[in-house]
Amino acid sequence: MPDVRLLDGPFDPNTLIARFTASNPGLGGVCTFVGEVRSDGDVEALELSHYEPLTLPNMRELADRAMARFDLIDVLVVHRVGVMHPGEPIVCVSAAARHRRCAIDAVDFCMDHLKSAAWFWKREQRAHQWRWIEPRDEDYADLARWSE
Amino acid sequence: MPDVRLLDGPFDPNTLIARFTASNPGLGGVCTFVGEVRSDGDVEALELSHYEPLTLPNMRELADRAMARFDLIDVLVVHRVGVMHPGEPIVCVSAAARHRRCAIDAVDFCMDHLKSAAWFWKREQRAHQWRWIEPRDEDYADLARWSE
Amino acid sequence: MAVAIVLLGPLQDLGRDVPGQVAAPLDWDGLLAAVGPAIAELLRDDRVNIACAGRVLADKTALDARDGDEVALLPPVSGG
Amino acid sequence: MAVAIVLLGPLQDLGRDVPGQVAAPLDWDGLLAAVGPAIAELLRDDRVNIACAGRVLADKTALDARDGDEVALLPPVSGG
Repeated sequence: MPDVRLLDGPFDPNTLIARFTASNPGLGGVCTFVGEVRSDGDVEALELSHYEPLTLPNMRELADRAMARFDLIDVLVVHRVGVMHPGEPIVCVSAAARHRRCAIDAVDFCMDHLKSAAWFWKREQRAHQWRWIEPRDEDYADLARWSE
Repeated sequence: MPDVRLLDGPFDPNTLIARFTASNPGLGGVCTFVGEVRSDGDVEALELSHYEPLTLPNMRELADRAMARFDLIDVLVVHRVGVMHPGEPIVCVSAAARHRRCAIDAVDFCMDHLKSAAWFWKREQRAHQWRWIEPRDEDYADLARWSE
Repeated sequence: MAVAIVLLGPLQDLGRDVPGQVAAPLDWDGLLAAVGPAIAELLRDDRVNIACAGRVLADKTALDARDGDEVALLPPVSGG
Repeated sequence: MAVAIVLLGPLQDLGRDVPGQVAAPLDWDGLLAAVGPAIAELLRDDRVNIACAGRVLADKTALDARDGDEVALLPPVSGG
Protein backbone atom coordinates (compact mmCIF):
# COMPACT_ATOMS: atom_id res chain seq x y z
CA MET A 1 0.00 0.00 0.00
CA PRO A 2 1.84 3.14 -1.19
CA ASP A 3 2.51 5.83 1.40
CA VAL A 4 2.29 9.20 -0.39
CA ARG A 5 2.64 12.51 1.43
CA LEU A 6 2.86 16.19 0.65
CA LEU A 7 4.38 18.01 3.63
CA ASP A 8 4.44 21.74 4.29
CA GLY A 9 7.00 21.54 7.11
CA PRO A 10 10.45 20.01 7.68
CA PHE A 11 10.71 16.20 7.84
CA ASP A 12 13.35 13.67 8.82
CA PRO A 13 13.85 11.15 5.97
CA ASN A 14 15.67 8.72 8.26
CA THR A 15 12.65 8.32 10.51
CA LEU A 16 10.41 7.69 7.50
CA ILE A 17 12.86 5.22 5.94
CA ALA A 18 13.41 3.31 9.19
CA ARG A 19 9.65 2.90 9.59
CA PHE A 20 9.20 1.94 5.93
CA THR A 21 11.97 -0.69 6.12
CA ALA A 22 10.72 -2.09 9.43
CA SER A 23 7.23 -2.53 7.99
CA ASN A 24 8.61 -4.71 5.18
CA PRO A 25 10.96 -7.21 6.90
CA GLY A 26 12.70 -9.96 4.96
CA LEU A 27 11.61 -8.38 1.72
CA GLY A 28 14.74 -8.45 -0.38
CA GLY A 29 15.89 -4.89 -0.92
CA VAL A 30 15.00 -1.27 -0.33
CA CYS A 31 16.29 1.56 -2.50
CA THR A 32 15.91 5.14 -1.31
CA PHE A 33 16.65 8.56 -2.71
CA VAL A 34 16.68 11.68 -0.57
CA GLY A 35 17.07 15.07 -2.24
CA GLU A 36 18.08 18.12 -0.25
CA VAL A 37 18.13 21.82 -0.97
CA ARG A 38 21.65 22.32 -2.26
CA SER A 39 24.02 24.79 -0.65
CA ASP A 40 24.54 26.43 -3.98
CA GLY A 41 26.65 29.54 -3.71
CA ASP A 42 24.41 32.29 -2.45
CA VAL A 43 21.03 30.51 -2.48
CA GLU A 44 19.27 31.64 0.68
CA ALA A 45 15.99 29.78 0.29
CA LEU A 46 13.90 27.75 -2.10
CA GLU A 47 10.13 27.80 -2.43
CA LEU A 48 8.11 25.01 -3.95
CA SER A 49 4.53 25.82 -4.77
CA HIS A 50 1.95 23.33 -5.96
CA TYR A 51 -1.69 23.09 -6.99
CA GLU A 52 -3.58 21.26 -4.28
CA PRO A 53 -6.34 19.67 -6.43
CA LEU A 54 -3.78 18.08 -8.76
CA THR A 55 -0.51 17.52 -6.91
CA LEU A 56 -1.33 14.81 -4.37
CA PRO A 57 -3.67 12.81 -6.66
CA ASN A 58 -0.93 12.92 -9.32
CA MET A 59 1.69 11.65 -6.83
CA ARG A 60 -0.64 8.82 -5.75
CA GLU A 61 -1.12 7.82 -9.37
CA LEU A 62 2.66 7.86 -9.86
CA ALA A 63 3.12 5.57 -6.83
CA ASP A 64 0.48 3.16 -8.17
CA ARG A 65 2.16 3.07 -11.58
CA ALA A 66 5.55 2.35 -9.98
CA MET A 67 4.03 -0.45 -7.85
CA ALA A 68 2.65 -2.17 -10.95
CA ARG A 69 5.49 -1.49 -13.37
CA PHE A 70 8.34 -2.60 -11.07
CA ASP A 71 6.54 -5.33 -9.11
CA LEU A 72 7.13 -3.53 -5.82
CA ILE A 73 6.22 -4.74 -2.38
CA ASP A 74 5.77 -1.17 -1.22
CA VAL A 75 6.67 2.40 -2.08
CA LEU A 76 7.02 5.65 -0.11
CA VAL A 77 6.80 9.03 -1.89
CA VAL A 78 7.21 12.13 0.26
CA HIS A 79 7.54 15.67 -1.08
CA ARG A 80 8.00 18.93 0.72
CA VAL A 81 6.30 22.18 -0.35
CA GLY A 82 6.70 25.75 0.93
CA VAL A 83 9.87 27.66 1.82
CA MET A 84 12.98 25.59 2.56
CA HIS A 85 16.62 26.33 3.34
CA PRO A 86 19.88 24.73 2.15
CA GLY A 87 20.40 21.30 3.69
CA GLU A 88 16.70 20.63 4.24
CA PRO A 89 15.21 17.52 2.59
CA ILE A 90 12.80 18.21 -0.30
CA VAL A 91 11.98 14.72 -1.47
CA CYS A 92 12.25 11.13 -0.26
CA VAL A 93 11.35 8.12 -2.39
CA SER A 94 11.79 4.58 -1.11
CA ALA A 95 10.93 1.36 -2.96
CA ALA A 96 10.90 -2.17 -1.56
CA ALA A 97 11.13 -5.11 -3.94
CA ARG A 98 12.22 -8.71 -3.99
CA HIS A 99 14.84 -7.88 -6.63
CA ARG A 100 17.27 -4.99 -6.35
CA ARG A 101 16.99 -3.90 -9.99
CA CYS A 102 13.25 -3.32 -9.57
CA ALA A 103 13.75 -1.27 -6.40
CA ILE A 104 16.50 0.87 -7.97
CA ASP A 105 14.61 1.41 -11.24
CA ALA A 106 11.41 2.33 -9.37
CA VAL A 107 13.21 5.08 -7.45
CA ASP A 108 14.78 6.37 -10.67
CA PHE A 109 11.35 6.36 -12.37
CA CYS A 110 9.59 8.17 -9.50
CA MET A 111 12.32 10.81 -9.23
CA ASP A 112 12.27 11.55 -12.96
CA HIS A 113 8.50 12.02 -12.82
CA LEU A 114 8.57 14.15 -9.67
CA LYS A 115 11.20 16.34 -11.33
CA SER A 116 9.40 17.04 -14.55
CA ALA A 117 5.89 15.63 -14.55
CA ALA A 118 4.53 16.57 -11.13
CA TRP A 119 2.71 19.79 -10.32
CA PHE A 120 5.47 21.72 -8.59
CA TRP A 121 6.94 25.13 -9.33
CA LYS A 122 10.23 26.17 -7.83
CA ARG A 123 11.77 29.53 -7.12
CA GLU A 124 15.06 30.46 -5.49
CA GLN A 125 16.02 33.38 -3.30
CA ARG A 126 19.47 34.92 -3.85
CA ALA A 127 20.46 38.29 -2.42
CA HIS A 128 16.88 38.71 -1.13
CA GLN A 129 15.51 38.36 -4.70
CA TRP A 130 13.17 35.54 -5.68
CA ARG A 131 13.62 34.05 -9.15
CA TRP A 132 11.54 31.28 -10.78
CA ILE A 133 13.45 28.20 -11.94
CA GLU A 134 12.88 27.02 -15.50
CA PRO A 135 12.59 23.29 -16.16
CA ARG A 136 15.86 21.84 -17.48
CA ASP A 137 16.03 20.06 -20.85
CA GLU A 138 17.98 17.34 -19.05
CA ASP A 139 14.93 16.60 -16.90
CA TYR A 140 12.72 16.15 -19.96
CA ALA A 141 15.33 13.81 -21.45
CA ASP A 142 15.40 11.78 -18.22
CA LEU A 143 11.63 11.48 -18.29
CA ALA A 144 11.55 10.39 -21.93
CA ARG A 145 13.51 7.24 -21.01
CA TRP A 146 10.38 5.78 -19.42
CA SER A 147 7.91 6.26 -22.26
CA GLU A 148 6.65 3.00 -23.67
CA MET B 1 36.58 9.77 1.27
CA PRO B 2 34.86 6.40 0.73
CA ASP B 3 33.77 4.50 3.84
CA VAL B 4 34.16 0.77 3.09
CA ARG B 5 33.49 -1.91 5.68
CA LEU B 6 33.32 -5.68 5.91
CA LEU B 7 31.36 -6.66 9.04
CA ASP B 8 31.12 -10.07 10.68
CA GLY B 9 28.20 -9.15 12.95
CA PRO B 10 24.73 -7.59 12.59
CA PHE B 11 24.52 -3.90 11.66
CA ASP B 12 21.83 -1.24 11.52
CA PRO B 13 21.79 0.40 8.06
CA ASN B 14 19.70 3.32 9.30
CA THR B 15 22.38 4.37 11.77
CA LEU B 16 25.04 4.22 9.05
CA ILE B 17 22.89 6.10 6.54
CA ALA B 18 21.91 8.81 9.04
CA ARG B 19 25.60 9.39 9.84
CA PHE B 20 26.57 9.34 6.15
CA THR B 21 23.86 11.85 5.23
CA ALA B 22 24.65 14.12 8.18
CA SER B 23 28.32 14.21 7.18
CA ASN B 24 27.39 15.52 3.71
CA PRO B 25 24.88 18.34 4.31
CA GLY B 26 23.49 20.43 1.48
CA LEU B 27 24.99 18.05 -1.01
CA GLY B 28 22.18 17.49 -3.47
CA GLY B 29 21.05 13.90 -3.19
CA VAL B 30 21.80 10.60 -1.51
CA CYS B 31 20.77 7.26 -2.99
CA THR B 32 20.91 4.16 -0.81
CA PHE B 33 20.30 0.48 -1.33
CA VAL B 34 19.91 -1.95 1.56
CA GLY B 35 19.70 -5.68 0.86
CA GLU B 36 18.35 -8.07 3.44
CA VAL B 37 18.32 -11.84 3.77
CA ARG B 38 15.01 -12.76 2.18
CA SER B 39 12.39 -14.74 4.07
CA ASP B 40 12.31 -17.22 1.24
CA GLY B 41 10.11 -20.19 2.07
CA ASP B 42 12.10 -22.46 4.35
CA VAL B 43 15.47 -20.67 4.31
CA GLU B 44 16.77 -20.85 7.87
CA ALA B 45 20.10 -19.12 7.44
CA LEU B 46 22.55 -17.78 4.91
CA GLU B 47 26.33 -17.83 5.15
CA LEU B 48 28.59 -15.53 3.22
CA SER B 49 32.26 -16.47 3.17
CA HIS B 50 35.01 -14.33 1.73
CA TYR B 51 38.77 -14.30 1.20
CA GLU B 52 40.28 -11.77 3.55
CA PRO B 53 43.36 -10.75 1.46
CA LEU B 54 41.18 -9.91 -1.55
CA THR B 55 37.69 -8.96 -0.43
CA LEU B 56 38.20 -5.64 1.37
CA PRO B 57 40.88 -4.29 -1.05
CA ASN B 58 38.54 -5.18 -3.93
CA MET B 59 35.61 -3.34 -2.27
CA ARG B 60 37.84 -0.29 -1.68
CA GLU B 61 38.84 -0.30 -5.34
CA LEU B 62 35.15 -0.54 -6.33
CA ALA B 63 34.33 2.48 -4.14
CA ASP B 64 37.19 4.48 -5.70
CA ARG B 65 36.00 3.59 -9.21
CA ALA B 66 32.43 4.66 -8.34
CA MET B 67 33.68 7.97 -6.89
CA ALA B 68 35.53 8.80 -10.11
CA ARG B 69 33.04 7.42 -12.63
CA PHE B 70 29.93 9.07 -11.15
CA ASP B 71 31.48 12.26 -9.78
CA LEU B 72 30.40 11.42 -6.25
CA ILE B 73 30.85 13.55 -3.18
CA ASP B 74 31.06 10.45 -1.02
CA VAL B 75 30.22 6.76 -1.00
CA LEU B 76 29.52 4.17 1.71
CA VAL B 77 29.92 0.45 0.98
CA VAL B 78 29.16 -1.97 3.82
CA HIS B 79 28.93 -5.74 3.46
CA ARG B 80 28.17 -8.40 6.02
CA VAL B 81 29.93 -11.79 6.12
CA GLY B 82 29.28 -14.87 8.26
CA VAL B 83 26.00 -16.54 9.18
CA MET B 84 22.84 -14.40 8.87
CA HIS B 85 19.12 -14.97 9.31
CA PRO B 86 16.08 -13.81 7.30
CA GLY B 87 15.42 -10.11 7.74
CA GLU B 88 19.04 -9.24 8.61
CA PRO B 89 20.80 -6.69 6.39
CA ILE B 90 23.58 -8.08 4.17
CA VAL B 91 24.63 -5.03 2.21
CA CYS B 92 24.26 -1.26 2.34
CA VAL B 93 25.51 1.08 -0.39
CA SER B 94 24.96 4.83 -0.20
CA ALA B 95 26.14 7.44 -2.71
CA ALA B 96 26.04 11.21 -2.34
CA ALA B 97 26.21 13.38 -5.45
CA ARG B 98 25.18 16.81 -6.64
CA HIS B 99 22.97 15.23 -9.29
CA ARG B 100 20.47 12.48 -8.58
CA ARG B 101 21.23 10.45 -11.71
CA CYS B 102 24.87 10.08 -10.61
CA ALA B 103 23.88 8.97 -7.10
CA ILE B 104 21.35 6.42 -8.41
CA ASP B 105 23.68 5.05 -11.10
CA ALA B 106 26.55 4.73 -8.62
CA VAL B 107 24.44 2.59 -6.29
CA ASP B 108 23.32 0.45 -9.23
CA PHE B 109 26.96 0.04 -10.36
CA CYS B 110 28.25 -0.88 -6.89
CA MET B 111 25.44 -3.39 -6.29
CA ASP B 112 26.01 -5.13 -9.63
CA HIS B 113 29.71 -5.47 -8.85
CA LEU B 114 29.16 -6.65 -5.28
CA LYS B 115 26.75 -9.27 -6.61
CA SER B 116 28.98 -10.80 -9.23
CA ALA B 117 32.47 -9.37 -9.12
CA ALA B 118 33.31 -9.31 -5.41
CA TRP B 119 34.95 -12.15 -3.49
CA PHE B 120 31.93 -13.57 -1.71
CA TRP B 121 30.51 -17.09 -1.70
CA LYS B 122 27.02 -17.75 -0.44
CA ARG B 123 25.33 -20.82 0.94
CA GLU B 124 21.83 -21.34 2.27
CA GLN B 125 20.50 -23.57 5.01
CA ARG B 126 17.13 -25.24 4.42
CA ALA B 127 15.86 -28.13 6.56
CA HIS B 128 19.20 -28.11 8.40
CA GLN B 129 21.08 -28.71 5.12
CA TRP B 130 23.61 -26.23 3.72
CA ARG B 131 23.68 -25.74 -0.05
CA TRP B 132 26.03 -23.48 -2.04
CA ILE B 133 24.37 -20.88 -4.26
CA GLU B 134 25.45 -20.71 -7.89
CA PRO B 135 25.91 -17.31 -9.50
CA ARG B 136 22.88 -16.34 -11.62
CA ASP B 137 23.22 -15.56 -15.33
CA GLU B 138 21.09 -12.48 -14.64
CA ASP B 139 23.82 -11.12 -12.36
CA TYR B 140 26.45 -11.48 -15.10
CA ALA B 141 24.12 -9.69 -17.52
CA ASP B 142 23.64 -6.86 -15.00
CA LEU B 143 27.39 -6.50 -14.62
CA ALA B 144 27.98 -6.44 -18.38
CA ARG B 145 25.97 -3.20 -18.61
CA TRP B 146 28.90 -1.29 -17.08
CA SER B 147 31.71 -2.50 -19.33
CA GLU B 148 33.25 0.26 -21.37
CA MET C 1 -22.51 33.24 -11.07
CA ALA C 2 -18.73 32.90 -11.25
CA VAL C 3 -15.69 30.91 -12.34
CA ALA C 4 -12.50 31.26 -10.26
CA ILE C 5 -9.17 31.75 -12.05
CA VAL C 6 -5.98 30.58 -10.32
CA LEU C 7 -2.47 31.26 -11.63
CA LEU C 8 0.37 28.95 -10.65
CA GLY C 9 4.15 29.32 -10.50
CA PRO C 10 5.69 32.15 -12.55
CA LEU C 11 2.26 33.07 -13.94
CA GLN C 12 1.40 34.42 -10.46
CA ASP C 13 3.90 37.23 -10.88
CA LEU C 14 2.98 37.97 -14.48
CA GLY C 15 -0.75 37.88 -13.94
CA ARG C 16 -1.28 40.23 -11.03
CA ASP C 17 -4.00 42.04 -12.96
CA VAL C 18 -5.95 38.92 -13.85
CA PRO C 19 -9.31 38.93 -12.04
CA GLY C 20 -9.78 36.16 -9.44
CA GLN C 21 -13.35 35.59 -10.62
CA VAL C 22 -15.10 35.97 -13.96
CA ALA C 23 -18.66 35.36 -15.05
CA ALA C 24 -19.76 31.80 -15.86
CA PRO C 25 -19.74 30.09 -18.27
CA LEU C 26 -16.15 30.54 -19.47
CA ASP C 27 -14.74 29.12 -22.70
CA TRP C 28 -11.26 29.39 -24.30
CA ASP C 29 -11.94 32.71 -26.02
CA GLY C 30 -13.52 34.09 -22.87
CA LEU C 31 -10.46 33.05 -20.86
CA LEU C 32 -8.03 34.67 -23.32
CA ALA C 33 -10.06 37.88 -23.14
CA ALA C 34 -10.24 37.78 -19.32
CA VAL C 35 -6.51 37.35 -18.68
CA GLY C 36 -5.30 40.10 -21.01
CA PRO C 37 -2.98 39.88 -24.03
CA ALA C 38 0.33 39.08 -22.24
CA ILE C 39 -0.99 36.06 -20.34
CA ALA C 40 -3.13 35.04 -23.33
CA GLU C 41 0.04 34.80 -25.41
CA LEU C 42 1.64 32.51 -22.80
CA LEU C 43 -1.47 30.31 -22.60
CA ARG C 44 -1.10 29.50 -26.31
CA ASP C 45 2.29 27.81 -25.55
CA ASP C 46 1.89 23.99 -25.74
CA ARG C 47 3.80 23.57 -22.48
CA VAL C 48 1.18 25.57 -20.56
CA ASN C 49 -1.73 23.45 -19.32
CA ILE C 50 -5.16 24.36 -18.07
CA ALA C 51 -7.11 22.49 -15.42
CA CYS C 52 -10.84 22.92 -14.89
CA ALA C 53 -12.57 21.63 -11.77
CA GLY C 54 -9.46 19.67 -10.76
CA ARG C 55 -8.83 17.99 -14.12
CA VAL C 56 -6.14 18.85 -16.63
CA LEU C 57 -7.71 19.42 -20.06
CA ALA C 58 -6.38 17.28 -22.89
CA ASP C 59 -7.48 20.04 -25.27
CA LYS C 60 -7.40 23.37 -23.47
CA THR C 61 -9.25 25.16 -26.29
CA ALA C 62 -12.25 22.97 -25.36
CA LEU C 63 -12.51 24.75 -21.98
CA ASP C 64 -16.09 24.87 -20.76
CA ALA C 65 -16.09 26.14 -17.15
CA ARG C 66 -19.40 26.38 -15.32
CA ASP C 67 -20.54 28.23 -12.25
CA GLY C 68 -18.42 27.29 -9.24
CA ASP C 69 -15.59 25.75 -11.29
CA GLU C 70 -11.97 26.68 -10.67
CA VAL C 71 -9.80 27.22 -13.75
CA ALA C 72 -6.07 26.80 -13.07
CA LEU C 73 -3.38 28.11 -15.41
CA LEU C 74 -0.39 25.73 -15.16
CA PRO C 75 2.98 26.79 -16.61
CA PRO C 76 5.78 24.24 -17.19
CA VAL C 77 6.67 22.54 -13.90
CA SER C 78 10.12 22.62 -12.27
CA GLY C 79 9.76 20.32 -9.30
CA GLY C 80 11.76 17.99 -7.06
CA MET D 1 59.72 -24.80 3.08
CA ALA D 2 56.02 -24.58 2.31
CA VAL D 3 53.21 -23.01 0.30
CA ALA D 4 49.75 -22.84 1.93
CA ILE D 5 46.70 -23.88 -0.13
CA VAL D 6 43.33 -22.34 0.73
CA LEU D 7 40.03 -23.43 -0.83
CA LEU D 8 37.12 -20.99 -0.96
CA GLY D 9 33.35 -21.38 -1.25
CA PRO D 10 32.06 -24.68 -2.63
CA LEU D 11 35.64 -25.89 -3.21
CA GLN D 12 35.96 -26.23 0.58
CA ASP D 13 33.50 -29.10 0.63
CA LEU D 14 34.91 -30.78 -2.47
CA GLY D 15 38.54 -30.46 -1.44
CA ARG D 16 38.56 -31.90 2.06
CA ASP D 17 41.49 -34.13 1.13
CA VAL D 18 43.63 -31.33 -0.31
CA PRO D 19 46.68 -30.76 1.91
CA GLY D 20 46.82 -27.38 3.65
CA GLN D 21 50.52 -27.09 2.88
CA VAL D 22 52.73 -28.33 0.08
CA ALA D 23 56.43 -27.98 -0.63
CA ALA D 24 57.69 -24.76 -2.23
CA PRO D 25 58.08 -23.77 -4.99
CA LEU D 26 54.67 -24.59 -6.51
CA ASP D 27 53.77 -24.15 -10.17
CA TRP D 28 50.55 -24.93 -12.11
CA ASP D 29 51.41 -28.59 -12.74
CA GLY D 30 52.49 -29.00 -9.13
CA LEU D 31 49.19 -27.51 -7.97
CA LEU D 32 47.11 -29.81 -10.19
CA ALA D 33 49.02 -32.81 -8.84
CA ALA D 34 48.67 -31.64 -5.22
CA VAL D 35 44.89 -31.12 -5.26
CA GLY D 36 43.97 -34.45 -6.91
CA PRO D 37 42.12 -35.11 -10.16
CA ALA D 38 38.60 -33.91 -9.14
CA ILE D 39 39.69 -30.45 -7.99
CA ALA D 40 42.27 -30.26 -10.82
CA GLU D 41 39.44 -30.69 -13.30
CA LEU D 42 37.52 -27.78 -11.68
CA LEU D 43 40.61 -25.54 -11.67
CA ARG D 44 40.77 -25.80 -15.47
CA ASP D 45 37.36 -24.03 -15.68
CA ASP D 46 37.86 -20.44 -16.87
CA ARG D 47 35.52 -19.15 -14.18
CA VAL D 48 37.80 -20.47 -11.42
CA ASN D 49 40.53 -18.05 -10.40
CA ILE D 50 43.74 -18.49 -8.48
CA ALA D 51 45.33 -15.92 -6.20
CA CYS D 52 48.93 -16.12 -5.05
CA ALA D 53 50.21 -13.97 -2.20
CA GLY D 54 47.03 -11.86 -2.21
CA ARG D 55 46.93 -11.19 -5.97
CA VAL D 56 44.59 -12.78 -8.49
CA LEU D 57 46.62 -14.24 -11.36
CA ALA D 58 45.75 -13.01 -14.85
CA ASP D 59 47.14 -16.31 -16.18
CA LYS D 60 46.74 -19.00 -13.56
CA THR D 61 48.93 -21.46 -15.46
CA ALA D 62 51.81 -19.04 -14.77
CA LEU D 63 51.56 -19.81 -11.02
CA ASP D 64 54.93 -19.53 -9.31
CA ALA D 65 54.38 -19.74 -5.55
CA ARG D 66 57.38 -19.41 -3.27
CA ASP D 67 58.04 -20.31 0.32
CA GLY D 68 55.53 -18.59 2.63
CA ASP D 69 53.05 -17.76 -0.15
CA GLU D 70 49.36 -18.56 0.18
CA VAL D 71 47.66 -19.96 -2.93
CA ALA D 72 43.86 -19.44 -2.92
CA LEU D 73 41.50 -21.40 -5.18
CA LEU D 74 38.57 -19.11 -6.01
CA PRO D 75 35.42 -20.60 -7.58
CA PRO D 76 32.79 -18.36 -9.24
CA VAL D 77 31.47 -15.85 -6.71
CA SER D 78 27.82 -15.56 -5.62
CA GLY D 79 27.79 -12.53 -3.39
CA GLY D 80 25.55 -9.73 -2.16
